[in-house]
Amino acid sequence: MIQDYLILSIILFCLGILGVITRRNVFTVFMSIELMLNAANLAFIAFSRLHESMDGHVLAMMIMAVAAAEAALALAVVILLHKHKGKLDTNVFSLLRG
Amino acid sequence: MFEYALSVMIFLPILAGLALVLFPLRGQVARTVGLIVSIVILFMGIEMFIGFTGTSGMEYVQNTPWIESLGINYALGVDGISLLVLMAAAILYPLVFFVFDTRTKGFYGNLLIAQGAMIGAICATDMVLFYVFWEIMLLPIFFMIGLYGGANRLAATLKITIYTIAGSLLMLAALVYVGVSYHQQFGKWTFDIVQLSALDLGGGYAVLAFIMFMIAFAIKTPLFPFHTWLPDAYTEAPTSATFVLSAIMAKIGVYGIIRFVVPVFEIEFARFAMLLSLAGVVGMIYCGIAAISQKDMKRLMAFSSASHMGIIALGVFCMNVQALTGTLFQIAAHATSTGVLFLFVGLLEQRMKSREIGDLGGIAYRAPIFATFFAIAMLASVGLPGTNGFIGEFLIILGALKFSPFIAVLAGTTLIIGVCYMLWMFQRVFFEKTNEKTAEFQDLTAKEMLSFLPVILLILAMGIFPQAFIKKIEPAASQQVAKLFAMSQAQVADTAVPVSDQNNHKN
Amino acid sequence: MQDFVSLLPLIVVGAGAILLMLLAAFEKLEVETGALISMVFYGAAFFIQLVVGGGPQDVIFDKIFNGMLATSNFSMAAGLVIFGCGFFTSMSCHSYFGVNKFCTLDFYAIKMFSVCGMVLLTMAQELVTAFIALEIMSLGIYILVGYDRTRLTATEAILKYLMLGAFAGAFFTMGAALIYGGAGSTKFVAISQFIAANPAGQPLLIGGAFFIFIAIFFKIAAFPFHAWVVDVYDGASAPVTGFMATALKAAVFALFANFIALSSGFHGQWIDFLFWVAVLTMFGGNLVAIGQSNIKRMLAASGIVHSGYLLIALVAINAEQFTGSVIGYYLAAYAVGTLGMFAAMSYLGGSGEKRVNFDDFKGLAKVRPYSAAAITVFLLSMAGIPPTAGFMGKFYIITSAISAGQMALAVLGVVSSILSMWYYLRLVISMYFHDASESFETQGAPLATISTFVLVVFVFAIGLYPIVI
Amino acid sequence: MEHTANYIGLIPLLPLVGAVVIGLMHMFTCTGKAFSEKLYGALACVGPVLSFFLALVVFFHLRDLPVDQRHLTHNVFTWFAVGDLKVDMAFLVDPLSGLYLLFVTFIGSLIHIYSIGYMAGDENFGKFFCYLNLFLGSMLILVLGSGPVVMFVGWEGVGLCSYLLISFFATDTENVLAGNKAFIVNRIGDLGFVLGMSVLFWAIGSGGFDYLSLKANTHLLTPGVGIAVCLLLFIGACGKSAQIPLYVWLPDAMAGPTPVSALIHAATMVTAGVYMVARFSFMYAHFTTAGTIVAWVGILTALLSAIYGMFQSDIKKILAYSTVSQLGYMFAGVGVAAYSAGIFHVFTHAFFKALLFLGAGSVIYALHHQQDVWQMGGLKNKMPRTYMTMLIGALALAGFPPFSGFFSKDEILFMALANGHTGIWLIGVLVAAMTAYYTFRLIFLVFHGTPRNQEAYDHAHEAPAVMTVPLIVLAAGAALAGVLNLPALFGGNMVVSTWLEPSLTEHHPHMSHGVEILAMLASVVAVVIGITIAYKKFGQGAEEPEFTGFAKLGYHKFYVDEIYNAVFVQPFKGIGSVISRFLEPNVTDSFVKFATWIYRKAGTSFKALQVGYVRVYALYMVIGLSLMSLFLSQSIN
Repeated sequence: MIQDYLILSIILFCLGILGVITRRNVFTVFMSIELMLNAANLAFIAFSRLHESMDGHVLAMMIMAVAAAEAALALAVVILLHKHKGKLDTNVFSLLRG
Repeated sequence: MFEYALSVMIFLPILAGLALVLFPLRGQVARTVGLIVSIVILFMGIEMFIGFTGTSGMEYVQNTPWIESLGINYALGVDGISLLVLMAAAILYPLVFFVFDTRTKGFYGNLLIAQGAMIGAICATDMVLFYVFWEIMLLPIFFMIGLYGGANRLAATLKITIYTIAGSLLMLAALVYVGVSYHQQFGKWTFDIVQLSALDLGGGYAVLAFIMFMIAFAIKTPLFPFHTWLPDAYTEAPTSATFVLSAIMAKIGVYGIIRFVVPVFEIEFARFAMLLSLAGVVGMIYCGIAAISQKDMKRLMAFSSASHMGIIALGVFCMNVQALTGTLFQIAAHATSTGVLFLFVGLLEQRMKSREIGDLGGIAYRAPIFATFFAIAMLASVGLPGTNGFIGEFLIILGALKFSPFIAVLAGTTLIIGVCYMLWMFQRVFFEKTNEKTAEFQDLTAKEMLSFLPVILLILAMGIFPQAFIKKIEPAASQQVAKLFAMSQAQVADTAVPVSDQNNHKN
Repeated sequence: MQDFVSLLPLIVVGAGAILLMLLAAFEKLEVETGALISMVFYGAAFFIQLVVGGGPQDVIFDKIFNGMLATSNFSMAAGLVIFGCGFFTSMSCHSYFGVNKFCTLDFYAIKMFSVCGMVLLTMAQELVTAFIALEIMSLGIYILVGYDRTRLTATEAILKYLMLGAFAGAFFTMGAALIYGGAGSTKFVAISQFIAANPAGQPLLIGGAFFIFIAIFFKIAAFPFHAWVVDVYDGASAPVTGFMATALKAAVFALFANFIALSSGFHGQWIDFLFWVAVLTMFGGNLVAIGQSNIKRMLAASGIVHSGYLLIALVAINAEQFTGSVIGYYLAAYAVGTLGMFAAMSYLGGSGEKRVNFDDFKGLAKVRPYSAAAITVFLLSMAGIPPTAGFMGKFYIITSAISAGQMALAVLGVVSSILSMWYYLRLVISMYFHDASESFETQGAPLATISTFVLVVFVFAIGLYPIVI
Repeated sequence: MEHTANYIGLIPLLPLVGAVVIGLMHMFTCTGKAFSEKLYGALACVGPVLSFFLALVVFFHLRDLPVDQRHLTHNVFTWFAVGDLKVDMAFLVDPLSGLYLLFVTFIGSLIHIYSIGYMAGDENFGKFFCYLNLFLGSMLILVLGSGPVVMFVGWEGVGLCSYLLISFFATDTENVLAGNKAFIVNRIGDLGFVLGMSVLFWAIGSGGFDYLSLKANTHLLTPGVGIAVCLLLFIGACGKSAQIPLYVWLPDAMAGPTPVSALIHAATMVTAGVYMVARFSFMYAHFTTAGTIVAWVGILTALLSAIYGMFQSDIKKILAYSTVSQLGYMFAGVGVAAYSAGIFHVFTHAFFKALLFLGAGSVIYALHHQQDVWQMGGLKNKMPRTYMTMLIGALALAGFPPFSGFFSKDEILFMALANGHTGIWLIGVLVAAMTAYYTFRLIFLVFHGTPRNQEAYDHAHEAPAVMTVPLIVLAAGAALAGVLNLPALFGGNMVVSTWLEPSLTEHHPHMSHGVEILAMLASVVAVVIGITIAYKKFGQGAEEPEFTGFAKLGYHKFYVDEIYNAVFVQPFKGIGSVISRFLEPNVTDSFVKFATWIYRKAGTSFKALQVGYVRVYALYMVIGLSLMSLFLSQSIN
């Protein structure tokens, strides 16, 4: 029973990873990261159900909050990038190398 | 009054040197300061030598805790083993300031720092303290070669620095290992060599630690085949730096072996002795032969110095009192002769603007005093009886024969090889016809003569009345040899036990 | 009450941050004064920390917020290091922004917030708390990295850092979730009890711990999670880089140590794993560093190597009675050296950081001998040459490693520090053994210079009188 | 008379002090205005003469002692003492060293006096006498040393002096090369000496490392060790006394001023080896195998160098080879345990060889440094005194009775025969013939016949008194010294042998006088044959012949020098240049270079990994992550 939830969250997580390493659009990447975080949240919820304690829920809430903050910053960065180059392709931003 | 003498001898030069480096002074002022300091040290050294009783224990001891948690102390002391090395470091220094006056304050500062650090390394009886000074020693050399060196000094600097630091970092790991195994065997932390010598490490990681120690010292000495930094460094370095390197610093490598490796690693030492002595002898022959075909006088001297270091190191590995005493004596003897020779080469270069043997000739007629002094130093370095070079070499060869006739025969060839390159060089530089370059060669000025004279006399005195020196160092040497034998005999029987101990410790 | 006391430094800094934000409303207030104000607060926090942590006992307050935070001597020490870093960074910022004018008061406020996060991180005894602290810290740092909005490289740096940081953060959360699933709690105490109860490696626990390690490895730029660090350090402005390199590393390692020291069984499980990570990190870092021609990048890479040394210390810690003294000392030693380097860089760098390459510093010793000497001292300290702090740090680490029977690791560490001599010496050589091509004129306030020389003193002071925590 | 022993220390000290004084004077003045030669000469002669008289005092004191306690030791100070090894700077005078002492100081003084004349006008007058004094001092240390180590001091000292004196005219490279050659070859011998000493010490040295204690402990030696010691020491002797294979330096050593050749390279220094073997007679007598080897090496050297001598054209070279050959005799003597005979030959040889050299010197002096015998001739009218003295010397050298050489040489040959070394005896007789031949070849070519170089002949003149007086003194010695050791056959009682008895370990075999007479006749006949052949060929003057075949080989000394050069010297230098040009930069250093190269390459490749694409960095993370998880799945369960 718990396994299904876990499997789902793992799948989501892996999708997130895939997204991060394959996609070049900044937005998509950040969304993939959100996906990973939510996978984690899912796992938390499921486990808290398993342990019959409310801690999991609380933790999930916390993580969401943090994720939101991160997202806000991410958006700011996105705007900044767009102001600089006018496109959101991560490959464009590779001055720092070597 | 004299109990803090060692600390003074260490920190007076270092502080003075730092002052010279940091504060804006004129070169001449700096030189005067350096001169005064080095003379003070000289007299303290002589005083110390006279006061030294030589009853095979540490004297002028000084011991204050530094880092209690690891039992590291600020521990200084002199015994028969370190006495002559200390003398070499303390006595020869004023020469440099007397003879050369063309350098900047930074140079003199570095010289002084080097002296302080070397004296520190020699007197330290705590392994960590020794290591600290050992590393500090390198920095002034690094700057002296890099800043004031010859044409392609950068390569030389990098080479010597990386080499030496590589060695010393390995040593760091090794000495920590020693401390830890003492902690595991006796349940308390200490890096004091006197207590550490209670250890008898062998097998397992001890081999590794031993090898790391030996690499460090082999690089500094240098032992074949770790000598490759030497010719470049000695040749590129300004004369005074070469003097410091060859006359004193190299000796500290050998000294380190005697002081820190032998007492702790009796078993491994006994096991590797043959290999090590081969390294020494082969190095002696190799560098000696290499010296024969050098065109550059300084480079020739560099190789000859390396060659002699091989024989000096050999004395340690033969593990008998004659050889060990020979080494300890030869350390000082070689310091005087080689040091003076390098300074003379420096003088030649200063006067002739060239070190090429081919450019010189017939100087003996222009400068009889210079030639005589040079000849005496040279004969000392080829080990002619009556000079101090003979006593050491003879004792070492004698001891080597006890250790292994084969080694002894190889070692004996030093008598021949040394003469070959030295005579050849002497012929080309001092004999034969003068050329327009050497025609107006200036003989030693009165000042120079007076500053060299003491050392020349010392060379002869040490050759004619060596007993005065030997009777101070011999007890310590015999004691160490006795201990070495006791240990290695006892251990060789049951080497298996410590090995298994080691393995237990590490899990 | 004790909660309050132990959090007092944190509160002080936080208050200072808020105060600055409010002050930011006044236009007439100079940015420089912001620096000074923040310095005051850091100093205050530092001393409070010192007073509070002065106690002899090992764990001072272990039950703050019913076990979510705990302060031990180790965390105190880490806190001290962090405050110190904040202080000196402010000093160098003061001069740096005198030349590069893109700073506002908020900069210092944000910096102080991230310091809060760091200090919280050192005390965290619970995974999600740790995560939050981590994020507070990171968000602040992200902003500081990208603070110069006009510079593309800065923007790129923040992009990379943010993206990968969030990526790693996701791993952290996942790890926390798995551990929660396994142990039924995210408190370290509970986890250790659980492990003690059933020592057989529980797959959820292992997986979770592994994920958390991933995140931490990212933050400390362990190999192969190091790739970002070089670029980000390069993109960020010099003082910020120094701040990241020191304070952030201290905080994260504090967390790492607290976490790995849960219980000896747990630590024992991961020794081999950490062994290899440490080795890879040291050598990978060296190989990255050797190729660099930009000093900031080189220092970033050398930071990787130092993380490797710290990992050695982690391998060698004794989880039964964990004091973290070695790690604490090494963090302090490393921090002093690195801060000094970046302080020097931030006043020598000039406007727009025009001097960042090895060649830009050629002949510095001829023109500014004292600065060159200071830089040399810092480099030697990083290289671990006595009698500097770096040497004692290295000495402690080797000692601990060998006492823990990790001879091989100690030797490898030594070898890697031999390799690292290379690029440290390279800078010394280009400073001393070449002739000056320019006059290294610097304008702006002298605070950075002062801090540089103060730090030089510290390097020797800590080296010669190692305060073993 | 006990305090007499305390003079012993002075004997070597005086010349050394003289050397130092003169040396300093010369060193400080030679570039400016030098002191007068008279002053130098006076100073130079003080030391030797004084020590000669001291030697006399000591000698007679020694003679007054009862036979069994004829040894005086004077321990000046402890030189060095390490563990069991205790070396005293102590001097020992016993019959052997006493005798040596006498004639070293005596001949030494003579040479000093002679040199005043010979070196007149040389700008390095002072330096020369400094070296000469130094040499005498070292030689005396060598002789008086109470143990091998002290002997080694003198041993090396004389080596140094011969180097300095050979390369005295240092402006031309030839001389310096000759000097180097001498020093290096001597060093090769010294290596043997040092090793021999070391072996000896570890074997029996712990009971005291001076001759007397060693003699007492000889019985403790195992044969192997003993023979090893003997041979190693003999290598040293070969170096110093120019025996096969180390004889090559001596002929070149004639590059030095003639008095040097006379004093050092004929009379005293080169006999040091013989003296050393005699000193260690207690060992060579104990281990007869070693003795035999010594004897054979000696006699073969005698033969070889005699062959060389027959074809040389440089007057000094001829004498040089005759020296080598005579040294061969001496070694043959000490080898066959005829130590006293060997020493006696040293003694007589010192006289007649010094005489011959000095005579040659005055001839060369007269002909303005012309040394080629083929440029001389008929000089006996021009310089009669030189002629007469040299004739005596030649007869002595040839071993013509009743001149001194005859007795000593014959004693050696007889002992060889008596101790059953018939082969050595035969060769010895043969060599005697050859010696007679080349000696008189020299005499005839130089003094008889017609002048070959007329204008040189015209300028020739008798040498000044200061040079001829020593000649006459020496001639007297050469003629009469034989009487000192008159064999019982002629009613003599072998003064020297009996005198030397206490300090040598030898036994006199008893053979019928018949055999002795026969042997004697044989050698006399050989000598006569030699002389007649020489007269036939050169008596009435002959022109320089074209050497062919064997003669050519002989003239070129069988190309031994060239062979040595090709086999030892050149390869040595070759290796040297190989090391410094190739090995050092490319091989020994290569490992380090290679390592650094690898390091840098790896660095650049890692640099390339920093592509700057954030996705790729994430990819690295994921790769690392998956590898780590693999590792974990391996390590845990």
